[in-house]
Amino acid sequence: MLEIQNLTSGYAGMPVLKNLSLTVETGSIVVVLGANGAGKTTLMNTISGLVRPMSGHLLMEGRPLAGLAAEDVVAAGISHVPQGRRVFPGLTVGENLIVAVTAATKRAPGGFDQALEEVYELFPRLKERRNQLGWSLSGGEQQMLAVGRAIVARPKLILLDEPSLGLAPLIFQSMFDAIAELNRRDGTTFLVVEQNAEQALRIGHRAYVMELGELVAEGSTAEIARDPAIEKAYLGA
Amino acid sequence: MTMVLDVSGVTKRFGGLTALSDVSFSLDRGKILGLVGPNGSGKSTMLNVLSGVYAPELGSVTLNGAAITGMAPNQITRAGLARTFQNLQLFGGLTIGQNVMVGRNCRMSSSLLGTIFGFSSARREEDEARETARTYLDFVGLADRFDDETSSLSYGERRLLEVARALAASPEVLMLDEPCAGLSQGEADDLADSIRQVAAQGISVIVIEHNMRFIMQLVDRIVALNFGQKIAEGTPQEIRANEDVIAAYLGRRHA
Amino acid sequence: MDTFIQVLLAGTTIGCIYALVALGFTLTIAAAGVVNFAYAEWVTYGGFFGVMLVGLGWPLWLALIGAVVFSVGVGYVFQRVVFRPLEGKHFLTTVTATIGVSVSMAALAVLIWGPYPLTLPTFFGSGIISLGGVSLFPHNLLIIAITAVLIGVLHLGLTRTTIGYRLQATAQDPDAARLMGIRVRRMRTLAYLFSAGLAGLAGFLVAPLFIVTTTMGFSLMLKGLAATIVGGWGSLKGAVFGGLIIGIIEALGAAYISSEYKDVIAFLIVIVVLLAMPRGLFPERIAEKL
Amino acid sequence: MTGRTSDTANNRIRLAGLALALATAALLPFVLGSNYHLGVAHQVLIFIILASGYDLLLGFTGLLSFGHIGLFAIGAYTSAILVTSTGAPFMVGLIGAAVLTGVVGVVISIPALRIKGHSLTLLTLALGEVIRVVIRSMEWLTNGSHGIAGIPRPEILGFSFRQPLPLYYLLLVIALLTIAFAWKLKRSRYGRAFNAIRDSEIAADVCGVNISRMKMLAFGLSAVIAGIAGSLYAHTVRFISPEFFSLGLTVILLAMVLIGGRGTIIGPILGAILFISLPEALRFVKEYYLVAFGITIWLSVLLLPEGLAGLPRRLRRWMPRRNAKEAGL
Amino acid sequence: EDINLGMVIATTGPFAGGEASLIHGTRMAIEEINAAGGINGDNLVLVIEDTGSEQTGAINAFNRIVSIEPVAIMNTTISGFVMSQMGMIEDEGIPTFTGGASPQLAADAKGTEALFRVRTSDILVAKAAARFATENLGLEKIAVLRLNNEYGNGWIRMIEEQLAEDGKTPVAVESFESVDRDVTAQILRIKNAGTEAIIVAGDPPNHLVIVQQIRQLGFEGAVIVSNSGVLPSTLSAYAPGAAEGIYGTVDSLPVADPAHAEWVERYRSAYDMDPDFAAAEYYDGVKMLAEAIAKVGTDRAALVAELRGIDGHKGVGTTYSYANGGDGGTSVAIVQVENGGLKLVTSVD
Ligand SMILES: Nc1ncnc2c1ncn2[C@@H]1O[C@H](COP(=O)(O)OP(=O)(O)OP(=O)(O)O)[C@@H](O)[C@H]1O
Ligand SMILES: Nc1ncnc2c1ncn2[C@@H]1O[C@H](COP(=O)(O)OP(=O)(O)OP(=O)(O)O)[C@@H](O)[C@H]1O
Ligand SMILES: [Mg+2]
Ligand SMILES: [Mg+2]
Repeated sequence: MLEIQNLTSGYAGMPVLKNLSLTVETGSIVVVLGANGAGKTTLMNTISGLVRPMSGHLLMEGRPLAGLAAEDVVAAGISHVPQGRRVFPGLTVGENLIVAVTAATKRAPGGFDQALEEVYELFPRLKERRNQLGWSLSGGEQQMLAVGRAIVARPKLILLDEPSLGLAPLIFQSMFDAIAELNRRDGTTFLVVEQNAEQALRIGHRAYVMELGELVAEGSTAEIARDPAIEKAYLGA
Repeated sequence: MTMVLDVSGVTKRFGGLTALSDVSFSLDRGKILGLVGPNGSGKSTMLNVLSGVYAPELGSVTLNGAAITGMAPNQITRAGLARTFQNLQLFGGLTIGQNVMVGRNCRMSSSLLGTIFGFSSARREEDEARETARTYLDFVGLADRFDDETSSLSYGERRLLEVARALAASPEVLMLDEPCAGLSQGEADDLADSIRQVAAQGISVIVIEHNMRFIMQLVDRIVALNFGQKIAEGTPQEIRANEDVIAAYLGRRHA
Repeated sequence: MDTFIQVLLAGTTIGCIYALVALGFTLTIAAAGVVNFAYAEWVTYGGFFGVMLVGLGWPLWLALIGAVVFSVGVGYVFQRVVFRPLEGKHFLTTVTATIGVSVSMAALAVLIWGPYPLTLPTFFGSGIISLGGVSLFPHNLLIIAITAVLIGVLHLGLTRTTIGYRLQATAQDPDAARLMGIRVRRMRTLAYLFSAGLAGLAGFLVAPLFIVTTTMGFSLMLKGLAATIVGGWGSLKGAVFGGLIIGIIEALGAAYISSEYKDVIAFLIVIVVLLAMPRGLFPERIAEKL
Repeated sequence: MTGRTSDTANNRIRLAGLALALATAALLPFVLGSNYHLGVAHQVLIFIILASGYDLLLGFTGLLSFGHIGLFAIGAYTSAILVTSTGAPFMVGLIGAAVLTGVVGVVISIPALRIKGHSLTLLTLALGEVIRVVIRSMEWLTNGSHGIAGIPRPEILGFSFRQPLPLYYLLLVIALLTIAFAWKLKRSRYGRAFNAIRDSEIAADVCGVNISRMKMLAFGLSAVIAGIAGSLYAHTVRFISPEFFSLGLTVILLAMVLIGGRGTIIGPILGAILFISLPEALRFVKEYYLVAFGITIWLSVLLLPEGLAGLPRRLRRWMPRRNAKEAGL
Repeated sequence: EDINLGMVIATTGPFAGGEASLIHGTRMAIEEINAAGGINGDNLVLVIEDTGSEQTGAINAFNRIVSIEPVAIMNTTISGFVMSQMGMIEDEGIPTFTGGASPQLAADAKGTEALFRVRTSDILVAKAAARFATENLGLEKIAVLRLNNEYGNGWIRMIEEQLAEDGKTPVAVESFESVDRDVTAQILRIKNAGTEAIIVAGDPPNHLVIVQQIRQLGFEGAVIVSNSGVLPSTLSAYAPGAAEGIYGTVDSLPVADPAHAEWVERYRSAYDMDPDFAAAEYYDGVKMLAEAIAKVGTDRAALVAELRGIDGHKGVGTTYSYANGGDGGTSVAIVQVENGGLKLVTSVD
């Protein structure tokens, strides 16, 4: 689905990602691991068009993404849940979800109503807080809303940047279960950046490990989880 | 064992929503208390009540036996309670060192005239504040960034700067809201060590965190909230085994 | 009683003008956080465009359309050279730039249209309708009607569609808005152009009452600013009510208390309103979550 | 260690710059001897004082006030009335102006503690206009819209500053004192507290900064300075009337500080110099000078969004990149 | 050798329109003088500086002009600006002509010896307006609607003084701000007071608005507007017919004086527009100055002394007196708008 070849990207002329290549197969869940500052967020932002690549190719279903504005990337079927949640503070939970509606949502069976139901089922807390303004939500509630907005959009590919941040353990588990479920049922593809490697590797199919803007390891999640170096660095002793 | 902080019967409502209802607990000198609970259970709200940002509808908070409910945040800080924020609140226009020195402000007393005309007492106090700031920046590992802009810090470093700023107020109680968010497990372990050192100096700590590994290894006691109510209190072992906490918060896997 | 109705009518007319101005002024705030001090000149130029086109022999209605179109053009130029380069900067930075441009525009207006006060005819000549002891001025009624229609259209547009939410989302977090697929730049351009069009319309409509001078826009913009804040920063509904309230208070104050102190009265009422409702009638709903 | 040495190098550059600026200011009258140039310089100095004080609110504390010209007016009228109708010496007028505006500033700050953000701007705008209209209406005291004429030039301990040259030095000294005050303040715990309030009021509060007291102090201090500037204005121009202290002047004052760079010491100075002297310097383009002036403002904002004070930082940011590029090649 | 004549006037900003004709009047005089061989062979050269319609601009422009050492200065008509230059005029002792009509500018009020008014003081004009209403029109109930500034306040003071002579007071006194564009409330208050004549004092845009609203609100009595309400540029901007029948004050009207009428013809052919009377008065100012220079040379003190001696000098604009506390122009005329033009009703000298 997503094909990244020799991507170099960064800020103000200084590259963060160096010549990075990565593939996301249709219908798979791909996990990206890496230390703080490795460039994971930069990778996600480059895919979604918030950061302009300096060189290299980004192909979504064979069509180039590089140079597209963020809003056009969304139209191509990619939803990005950014690090730091970024819910709209002055809109209610419901309005935040309405704003995230895309053409794909409307076309899908059941349309927006169905999609909304799904989000509320996954995060009942959001349903309770339906009419509450974004800013006043607790940190975890905001995180749920951010993920909910991506689900409502019904994209082909969802980019999740540290979705577990600030989530309580139970919610966190049910979210990962839901990701697996969405993937199985609708065939939605996921690219997930996560500090909590253990959980991510549990649901993922493939994993990449980044260090200082470059890939240092890749393989099936099972292989990666077994790799002693990885285990030491990301899973904790 | 002396009790430093006593929270009794605190209730806080937002419109029709009761974010905290009748919550009580206490904290002893030099102890570390964990505050856990599902998202939206009222943990941050509790911190906001303790630090004076929100006034509770009911209940009282005493610090060393003196009531602090209804006091302005700056008075509470002067009384000995300092905190960090879940959503970072740094002073972006100040350097890293100055951020920490603002934290020291509540322990400074020189007059306006004294600082403008450079009275020796005022200068001494300013030097002392700078030294204190350096000490605490050193403590969180940011000493060499004293004159840098805050914007040059990574997310994790910013959290540490907030800790240094809170410590500069020489608090009796330090309150941390999700200090590990965005940190890797290794960094979280380092932070836990630092917090233990703080506690060893006799400062009591309240910490909110969803990182169970961090919490369980660090704290002396845990208070668990759900829907604004206290559902359990005890040692980490007791909490880990508590059925209510498992059902509401931890899930089976963590138990 | 006649006097009261007559004064109320005059206050409502002026209030509608303030509301119209405040609406355009607020639109850029609501959509992009842009406080546009050159709005004064946008309004002034609307009047001047009208005078110029009528001077060229265009019929009045065509001149009205022309003035609005020209104003939209001015808005487009602004979007390219003033607003876009400063996207994402602090709102005071844009304020400074617009102050600069407005100084230039005001000076340029004198060079183009000369220093003398100019006027436009109304659609209805100088005829009046007498209703009992009250005189109705057709042009004033037109202003009230147009304001009402515009407010209605905007209200429907913003509440019956999701555009209103998208506009708010754009203003609150442009990057996140783009991640939702919202065409941020298009939204903003739309807001700028609409705002400029409103300015041109206001400038044209008030020209027969206000006399087109290079300073005519400044006081109107200040009233728009006041209306925006009294109504609630960035709230379109607030801008309308704020404008109406200020206009009516001024008129009633002048009629029943003192014309010398009418501005003080209006300002004192503003102060009282702010003390009672520090964030305006329709407050911006955002605060900080800690 | 290298950091230390480059710091001292920086300080040395800064000291040299300061010395140069002082020398220029002291010798300026001998370069531009005419009364016209001195007259412009008088205005520049008065506005440096006013803008520096305004920046304590706007730049230091993040409070956008539109009523500052009202305080300036109160200062001017207090001094003018004291001196012309009671025959008090200039110093009494000056101090009276400072004290009264200080008190008014603190009183204004009381509602300002409750009201934040844009509403504060409107509140202060309303207060400023009320001040102006009240001055205009109190004919028995202020001579109403006719203004007060015949205000004498300053005289201190028998020494007259009637001539433009001595007056220049008097204004220069007071401007330097104001700047030194702002500079000291910025580096003190008070300055830090002001900045903290600007950046995050709630965090400042939680850090132990007494928000109410600090806001009152900021309003009071900037009002005192406005009062001093007002007094100096009255005694320099020798005529004041309510019309001068209009909202347009407020906008100019705001633009001055913003163009210069808010929250910096040098910003208001550069802003005042630019705003007063540039239109004069542009007189050669005749009736186009205002057009040119506005375009200059716009361009400078485009190039230096943080204000003229941001120029050195901009240059520094451009330099290493160019170096890096050269090194890369 | 050339003699510099300075001029401090608004060429930009809101006052530029009102002051443009003064430059023409001044220029006309200079051209005539130079064409006739100059003053003792020296040509007059006009140097203009712009006030930008602002007080600080007026101060700077004045200082700038002073630095070229002009023989005299033709100054702005905005009284407030002149007041703010007063200290400098006094310091320099430079002969300065102004069209400012404010009573404050009189040498025996707050003005200075070196300042010469080339117009009729508002003391005379405003009183003439009031007297016209009471004596000529025989009306009892006079109301005043005035701009809330130095100008408007000067008018109300003088009108009250004049009415007091007959033991009267205005039945209503209302004010407006210069940016106000709706005076319904004020007019209704005036109307409800049973007013028979309204005297309006304001700037040109104010008159355009007020005259129209007075009629729309059905006030049937007499309307007397201050000078700026009947300037040629204002007259042409009234809505068709709106100003018909209103009275206005002018210092002088050409039809009353053949010399003035002849001058107007020359002005028209030179600038292709109608002059207002103040242009003629600035013309007179330059002429009086030239005569004085021819007599006593360019020494400032001598010039001031010479000009202060003028008594009953008849110019094209009006008759001037500076001797014995004389305060410039002495004539006032009341005119009426008829078919869009002005008709002399009465004149006071
Ligand atoms: N806006 C920016 N401008 C300049 N440099 C940036 C910017 N954002 C990030 N960087 C730098 O790019 C590098 C990679 O940052 P990135 O945010 O991609 O890391 P990450 O892997 O997502 O880390 P984390 O786990 O902390 O989220 C870091 O060195 C960071 O300092
Ligand atoms: N200012 C506010 N206005 C309205 N509701 C609020 C406000 N602050 C918090 N709430 C609500 O109160 C509840 C408690 O919020 P709080 O932030 O204390 O949760 P929390 O326990 O810290 O959660 P998390 O772990 O997600 O940070 C939440 O449901 C939140 O939506
Ligand atoms: Mg990241
Ligand atoms: Mg929380």
